[in-house]
Amino acid sequence: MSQDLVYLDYAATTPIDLRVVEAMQECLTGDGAFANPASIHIAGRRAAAIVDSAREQLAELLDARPERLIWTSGATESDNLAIRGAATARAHRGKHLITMPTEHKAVADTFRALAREGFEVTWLSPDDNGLLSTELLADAIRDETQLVSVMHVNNETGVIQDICAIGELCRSRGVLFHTDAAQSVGKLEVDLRNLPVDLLSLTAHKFYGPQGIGALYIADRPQCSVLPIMFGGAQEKRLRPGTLPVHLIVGAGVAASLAGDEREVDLAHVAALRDRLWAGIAAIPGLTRNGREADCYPGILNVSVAGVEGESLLLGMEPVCVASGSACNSTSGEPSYVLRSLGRSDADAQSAVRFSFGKLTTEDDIDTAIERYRRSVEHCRSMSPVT
Amino acid sequence: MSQDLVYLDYAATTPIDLRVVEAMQECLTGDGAFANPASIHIAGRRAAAIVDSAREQLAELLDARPERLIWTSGATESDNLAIRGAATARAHRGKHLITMPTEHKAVADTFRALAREGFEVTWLSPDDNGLLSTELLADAIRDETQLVSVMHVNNETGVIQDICAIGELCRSRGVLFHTDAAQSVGKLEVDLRNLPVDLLSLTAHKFYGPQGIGALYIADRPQCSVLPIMFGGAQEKRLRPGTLPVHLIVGAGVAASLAGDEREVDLAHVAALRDRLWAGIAAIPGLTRNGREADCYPGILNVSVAGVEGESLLLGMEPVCVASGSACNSTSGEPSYVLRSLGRSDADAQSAVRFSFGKLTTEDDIDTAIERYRRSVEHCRSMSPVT
Amino acid sequence: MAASEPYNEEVRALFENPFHAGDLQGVYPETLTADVSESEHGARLVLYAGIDDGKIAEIRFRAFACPHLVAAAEVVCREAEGGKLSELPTIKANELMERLSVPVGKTGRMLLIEDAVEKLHAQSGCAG
Amino acid sequence: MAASEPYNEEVRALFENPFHAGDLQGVYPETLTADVSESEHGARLVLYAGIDDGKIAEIRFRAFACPHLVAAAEVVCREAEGGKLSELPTIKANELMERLSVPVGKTGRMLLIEDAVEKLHAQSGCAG
Ligand SMILES: Cc1ncc(COP(=O)(O)O)c(C=O)c1O
Ligand SMILES: Cc1ncc(COP(=O)(O)O)c(C=O)c1O
Repeated sequence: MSQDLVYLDYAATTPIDLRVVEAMQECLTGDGAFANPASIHIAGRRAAAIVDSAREQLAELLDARPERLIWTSGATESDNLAIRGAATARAHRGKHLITMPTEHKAVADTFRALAREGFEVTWLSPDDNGLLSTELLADAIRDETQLVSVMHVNNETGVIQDICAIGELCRSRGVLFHTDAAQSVGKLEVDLRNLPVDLLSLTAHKFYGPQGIGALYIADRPQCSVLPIMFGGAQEKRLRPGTLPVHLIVGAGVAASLAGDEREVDLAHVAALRDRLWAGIAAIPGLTRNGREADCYPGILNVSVAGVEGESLLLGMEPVCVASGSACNSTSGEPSYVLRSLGRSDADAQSAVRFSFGKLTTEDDIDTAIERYRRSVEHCRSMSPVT
Repeated sequence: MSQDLVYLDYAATTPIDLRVVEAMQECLTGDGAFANPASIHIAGRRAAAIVDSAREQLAELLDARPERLIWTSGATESDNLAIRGAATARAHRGKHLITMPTEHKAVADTFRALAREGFEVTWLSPDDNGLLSTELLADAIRDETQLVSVMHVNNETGVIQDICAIGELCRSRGVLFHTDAAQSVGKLEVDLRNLPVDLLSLTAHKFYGPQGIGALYIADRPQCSVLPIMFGGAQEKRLRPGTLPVHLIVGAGVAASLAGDEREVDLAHVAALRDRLWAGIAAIPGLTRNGREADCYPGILNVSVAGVEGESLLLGMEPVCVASGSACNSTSGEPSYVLRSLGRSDADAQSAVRFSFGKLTTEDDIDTAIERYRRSVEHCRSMSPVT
Repeated sequence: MAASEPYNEEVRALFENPFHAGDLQGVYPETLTADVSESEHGARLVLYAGIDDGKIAEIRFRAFACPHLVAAAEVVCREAEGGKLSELPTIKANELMERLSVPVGKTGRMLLIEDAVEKLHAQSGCAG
Repeated sequence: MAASEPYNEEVRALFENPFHAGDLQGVYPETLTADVSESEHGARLVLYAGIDDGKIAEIRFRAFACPHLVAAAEVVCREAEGGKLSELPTIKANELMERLSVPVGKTGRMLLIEDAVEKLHAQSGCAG
């Protein structure tokens, strides 16, 4: 894609697939396709038909029924709607909620807000490998517990939670289960016909679709009631008001359909790149891998290195674009909670680099990254008083 | 734009300007421009620079400072954030709020939700011309009043409220003033250096920008505190979390900049079309104009016709695409409150047709619309028992 | 969201060519009128029947109604004309709704068809 | 949101070529070391000065620090080398921050520069 950059920050946002751009372009300039899908005239109905077929494409990727999908502006909104919406809808039954401190901020901060409003939130820490123990969860669930939220793939480390086992446990205890699948949809298999998931958040820009469009899946079970968090119209089953952004929905639909077709090939591609990257840097003294290979989505490789300052490390790697921890935390400078929960010291956590890549990444990109990473570690170490 | 359609529903959503599409396209496929603007690497900084300059373009259109603009997913979200955010931030001072029943659902439904949560809402009816009397407003403001929300241009009739006078009154009484300017920004002058507005909502797809992106302006006054309605990250001054959709923001910026350059010409163009349309249909017996010409934005012409059923009228007008009342109400079938407040009977209100047009509309489009409208009225009347 | 296509082909054709809309053209021994309406949406349907020897020699309708109800009225007229007045009540709103793909939300309005036919019938003196 | 360009040209140049990073190369009558650190971000800065006749004959630094602090340390070394130890304290963190366009959020960290210089100074016996 680029002449001067090596973009290895796919977990923050992926480049958009050119086939997706083409479909969006057609929609933007097409005859009436741009209209408001809520309008009853011909143009509106054309737009509505386009939205319906995009919803079907996404539903097919997830093996869900199209009418169970609500379009939102992204996973952040989906997380807020799912968690606040379900918590408030079930508040009369009980106000106890369960999540993990290693969740994305869109989940964790929503729970923090609910905690300030009188909900009780239990934060379950992961084990040393970043995984949630189902025994721990089973013990934490009480009669008043209404909702459990555990993400599918962690955005910093790629660690994959066993959402099937977690969902089964929740279902057996009559508790709703939400999962933030922003990092897994379109990359790993997410089959909602078989997964006991009640609410699932996703966002298109993590799988080569456009930014600004996501969805919330709501299972067709009477328990799954959700109250809206925004008001103003009958769109999206009265749960999410606002003019539907047709071209974004088209883009999300095409991205979903491509992901369905190409997921297996992409997965093999990123696994090979990940192995090449690891082979190229593993020998660096003091290097630690954050997240066991067997537990992780292979498109993410997170490593820490002793005695090196993180911000300088990143500058030294330019023009290779990687994240230090979560992209969302990048400007805060706080060491990552996710990494500390894996047992890393603050110093190690702050030196963490998240390499994440995808279908446009080449072996050359990886080789450049290896070379730059090694050089930058060396440069930082040559200046370091910590030897 | 179209071969087979005559699109006269610009108030629901405008076609996107091809120059906007081009800029978005460049951003989507450009080198690193697609990145997450919150990322600190080169690609992220490029994206952030693009976002900054789009913010400046929008700020210039409004004569506001760029840092006072918060990107959102559209006017619906801006309305929700402004109203709920300001009401909750100021709830400790008082819980009385004022708005009008003729507001867009995104405003009215947000107030209804707040009313259910313990806020007291006063609904001020407009006068026979759809305008809010400032005396009425002055009488309604009490010591506990915290927020007044009155839209700039009404989406059904085009009636323009005197937001300058309303804002001055609010300011003199220490009350925040929010205006939903979704229908005016980019079309009429909205000069925030001179307008006493505290909070202003807008959405790009009403002025030839993309759907799915809007903004909230928050005046730089200590009174203007707003609490977030969604949680999950430091984006947009911690008021609006989520990855910023770069290509949409680029589109909104370019649309704003074009609107600034072309607004006067566009306004003259739509005024001429409106006059042509009115001249072509005014003689139809039983026709009423909803909203006085002098009070209205000229890109909207709303008319009712006695003895004709609205849905049949619209079908008979195909392939001319117009709205019956607000596009947002189109599927509900309820007669429009806005029109009833102008003194129309339910029967007249349900026969209302909103013609709305813009820079791509041609005289031919208008002539087709005149011909179709006349024909459809005749067809419906030929069947009608009400003679 | 709007259904992608609110009117099926038949509704469109009937709405565009409501041959039976308007007033009776002939003069008949007996003329019946059924005028029914529904307050919620202000819909109104009037059937005019020219009866000759127990047969519906001519039938016309007028409607202040949505396209579905207009189409349904036209169907009823086409099927009724020339037939016996006594056979009219077999026309059921739900059958028409299925045939014309009328959204369920319009059920109340569509019952006007049954009401009007029933009224014609009652007036003819052959009800019961 | 990230500032569009977090490092100015000078910071980049200094960071890429920190000629004064590392250990002292020469042997001097007097060698001073100032080792300062900051707990919040774990930043640490060490200055090594070879003193000869009240002059800083050679100065080197080591840093576990962000690029701004590294650049600042390099600036200090470049300016200090060859000068009098007694003149060192005129170097102020806020002046460096302006010159290197350091974000205000890093003020705490940047004060390490002043601390280190002060420590060198104090050790030389000429403080006060
Ligand atoms: C796990 C996870 N959840 C939620 C989000 C938020 O997605 P968005 O920014 O599209 O709202 C992200 C990415 O930023 C993510 O990685
Ligand atoms: C006056 C007014 N406010 C708010 C909105 C909502 O805008 P959006 O659908 O972009 O959120 C609209 C248009 O739908 C509008 O006309």
